[in-house]
Amino acid sequence: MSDTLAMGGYGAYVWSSVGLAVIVLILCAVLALRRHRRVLRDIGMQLRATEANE
Amino acid sequence: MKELEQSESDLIAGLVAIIRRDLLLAWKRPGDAVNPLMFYAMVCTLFPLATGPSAEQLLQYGPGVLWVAALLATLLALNGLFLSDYEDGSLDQLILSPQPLPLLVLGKALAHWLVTGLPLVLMSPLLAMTFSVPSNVMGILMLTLTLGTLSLSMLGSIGAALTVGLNRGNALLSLLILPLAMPVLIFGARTVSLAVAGDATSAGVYILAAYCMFTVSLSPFATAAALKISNE
Amino acid sequence: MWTFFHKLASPPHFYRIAPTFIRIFAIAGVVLTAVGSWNGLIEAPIDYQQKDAFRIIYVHVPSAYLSMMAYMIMAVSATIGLIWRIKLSHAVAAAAAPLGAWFTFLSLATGSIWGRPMWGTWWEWGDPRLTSQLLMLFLYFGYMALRSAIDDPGKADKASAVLALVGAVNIPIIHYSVYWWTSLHQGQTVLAGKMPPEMLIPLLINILGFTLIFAALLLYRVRSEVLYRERRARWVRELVAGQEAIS
Amino acid sequence: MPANTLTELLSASGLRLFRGERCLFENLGFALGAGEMLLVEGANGSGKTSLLRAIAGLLSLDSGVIYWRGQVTLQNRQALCADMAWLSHRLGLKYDLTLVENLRLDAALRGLVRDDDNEVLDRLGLKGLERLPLRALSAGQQRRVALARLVLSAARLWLMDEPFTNLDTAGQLLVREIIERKLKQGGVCVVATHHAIDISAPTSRIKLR
Repeated sequence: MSDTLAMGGYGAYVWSSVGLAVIVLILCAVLALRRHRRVLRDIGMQLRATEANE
Repeated sequence: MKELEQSESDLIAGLVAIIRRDLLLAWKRPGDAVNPLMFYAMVCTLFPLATGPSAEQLLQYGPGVLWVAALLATLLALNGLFLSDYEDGSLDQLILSPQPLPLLVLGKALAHWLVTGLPLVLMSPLLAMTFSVPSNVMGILMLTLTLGTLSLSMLGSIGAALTVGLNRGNALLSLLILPLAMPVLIFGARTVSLAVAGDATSAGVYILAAYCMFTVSLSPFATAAALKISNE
Repeated sequence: MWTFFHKLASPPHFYRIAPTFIRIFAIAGVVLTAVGSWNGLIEAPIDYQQKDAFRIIYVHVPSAYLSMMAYMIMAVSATIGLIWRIKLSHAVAAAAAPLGAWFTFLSLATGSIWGRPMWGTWWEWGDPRLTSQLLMLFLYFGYMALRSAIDDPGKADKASAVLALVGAVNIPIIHYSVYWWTSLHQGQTVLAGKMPPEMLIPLLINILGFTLIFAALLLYRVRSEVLYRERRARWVRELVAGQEAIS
Repeated sequence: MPANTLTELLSASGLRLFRGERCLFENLGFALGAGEMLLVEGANGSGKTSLLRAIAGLLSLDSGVIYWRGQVTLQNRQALCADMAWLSHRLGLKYDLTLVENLRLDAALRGLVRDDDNEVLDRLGLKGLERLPLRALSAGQQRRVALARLVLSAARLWLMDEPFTNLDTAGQLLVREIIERKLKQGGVCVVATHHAIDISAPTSRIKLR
């Protein structure tokens, strides 16, 4: 098992690449989710403001 | 047939008129043309001061420095290409003129190159000399710079048109155009380096000439479209 | 045919049907990537030249491929938006840019990590793929900078569409010139020859998996983009009001 | 296409334009024949300029069609531009060039060869200023140069945005006179203004809020 992970000395490079890929993909997803939530929140606030002012 | 000839001569008259106008304007405001030239000279003189005066080293980096400086100077000069026309409303008149806008834009870019690009090309042997570039390379240097700065003027006019109404346009223009300008830089600087080393240069010159034709023929359409959008 | 496209491109319709696709793409993408990565990272045999370091390609190649793909999507949808004035396609272009930039960054970073054991340096100017990927990243930055610099959204859409189009025309030239430049340096190390199927198949699976994940992310971003652009429309107001009533 | 294309030169229907969040105009239409004028009225910021720019094709509308001589203007830009002259508060003149150089450029772009320049300059009170750079002229004189370009353009359709600003009473009278003359010659004028003007010609009005 540890041999597989070590990859003949290249383990650090390979696994850091894989880790980076996972991080970037998760980050993309998180950013997309956050943006969506922010858009929804902004529209909601705008909506309430116009309702309150009418 | 008669009609076609008529319209062709009209087109040429329009092109000549716009080039004439911009040359006249540059003549009345020489500072706009001189500033990029000074910038070019200064960047080229800064470099040896930063790296050290060894002639061998300077010859090795010289072509690259000349080209990078030319690229930056051209882009710097391009910022103002449409700015005054945009501010005083001339852009409206150009867009609404019966002449096709890509043609007028081509004329403006050509006039701009005549005012800023050509002097830069003419000055480059002087600066190249200080990098101890041998004199038999000057011809190739000027030829490639001519083709290169002309392509850059065309390419850069797209960026100038895209950023014309924006107050942060200055840095943006460079950011947009520099990656696109890479082929010119690569082929231009490499061809001059090859010439310095005494190798064959025709391939690089042909490619630069082809790229120049490519940008001259296509970029006015992109520039015209961008101008119409920016002027809305 | 046209009515189908127009119906698909109608924002409320798109907003309604997108989640189904997002879910399918995301799940299939994650599963495929897991399978491909397992096979590639653990099961596949060692490359006789590069030893285990070659396994980085299982993340590098898919992300490099998607960085190009994203620009293609951006340019094509920008063109469609420019010519046929379909609002949705501008939203697609706007959503594709940051994703493309992230995938370009990923391919750059993994390429650099791969280069470390291969060339002994983190950055090798002699490698044409790294260099042209870097330029690609700059192109994305330029696109996003232009878009954010223009206040009027309609103008931003159109201006950045022109830029995307100009970029798309120039990308092949940029790549070609970078390759020509590096061939004079002889620094190039290309992945050696043909791959045996037990290496290739996991790679293909990973490419497909990454693409599906990308598609899911893209659709999700387009969805929020559409929502924001249509914020004045009645359907959005009703939708937001309804969601707030629930929560 | 409108039914009576023979008499109508400039017509429009269903024009709609949003600027950001605000609707400037909606379902706007008009039809003008030879010798007719359209007066666009409204306060500053009401969309007068936008409407004019949209007619000229400088601004793209959200919806609506504009016809010039029975042809959709969007598809026949060249035909419209050849027949149209444009005057706005930004004059579109080069202040470093002389009066003659400015006028000559416009003539060259329009492919015109003219010899009655002097008569027009005389009428507009610009005689003797030909060799001066525009920078040296007063604001009113600069506006008159723009008017001279309009008169010399031989265009049938004039789009004028606030033609009365920066002019004294005599200048305003002059504008009125050249508009009336244009209309008598069978031209079409679209004028956006917040001034009250009385021009003796068939006039349609659009009020923007």
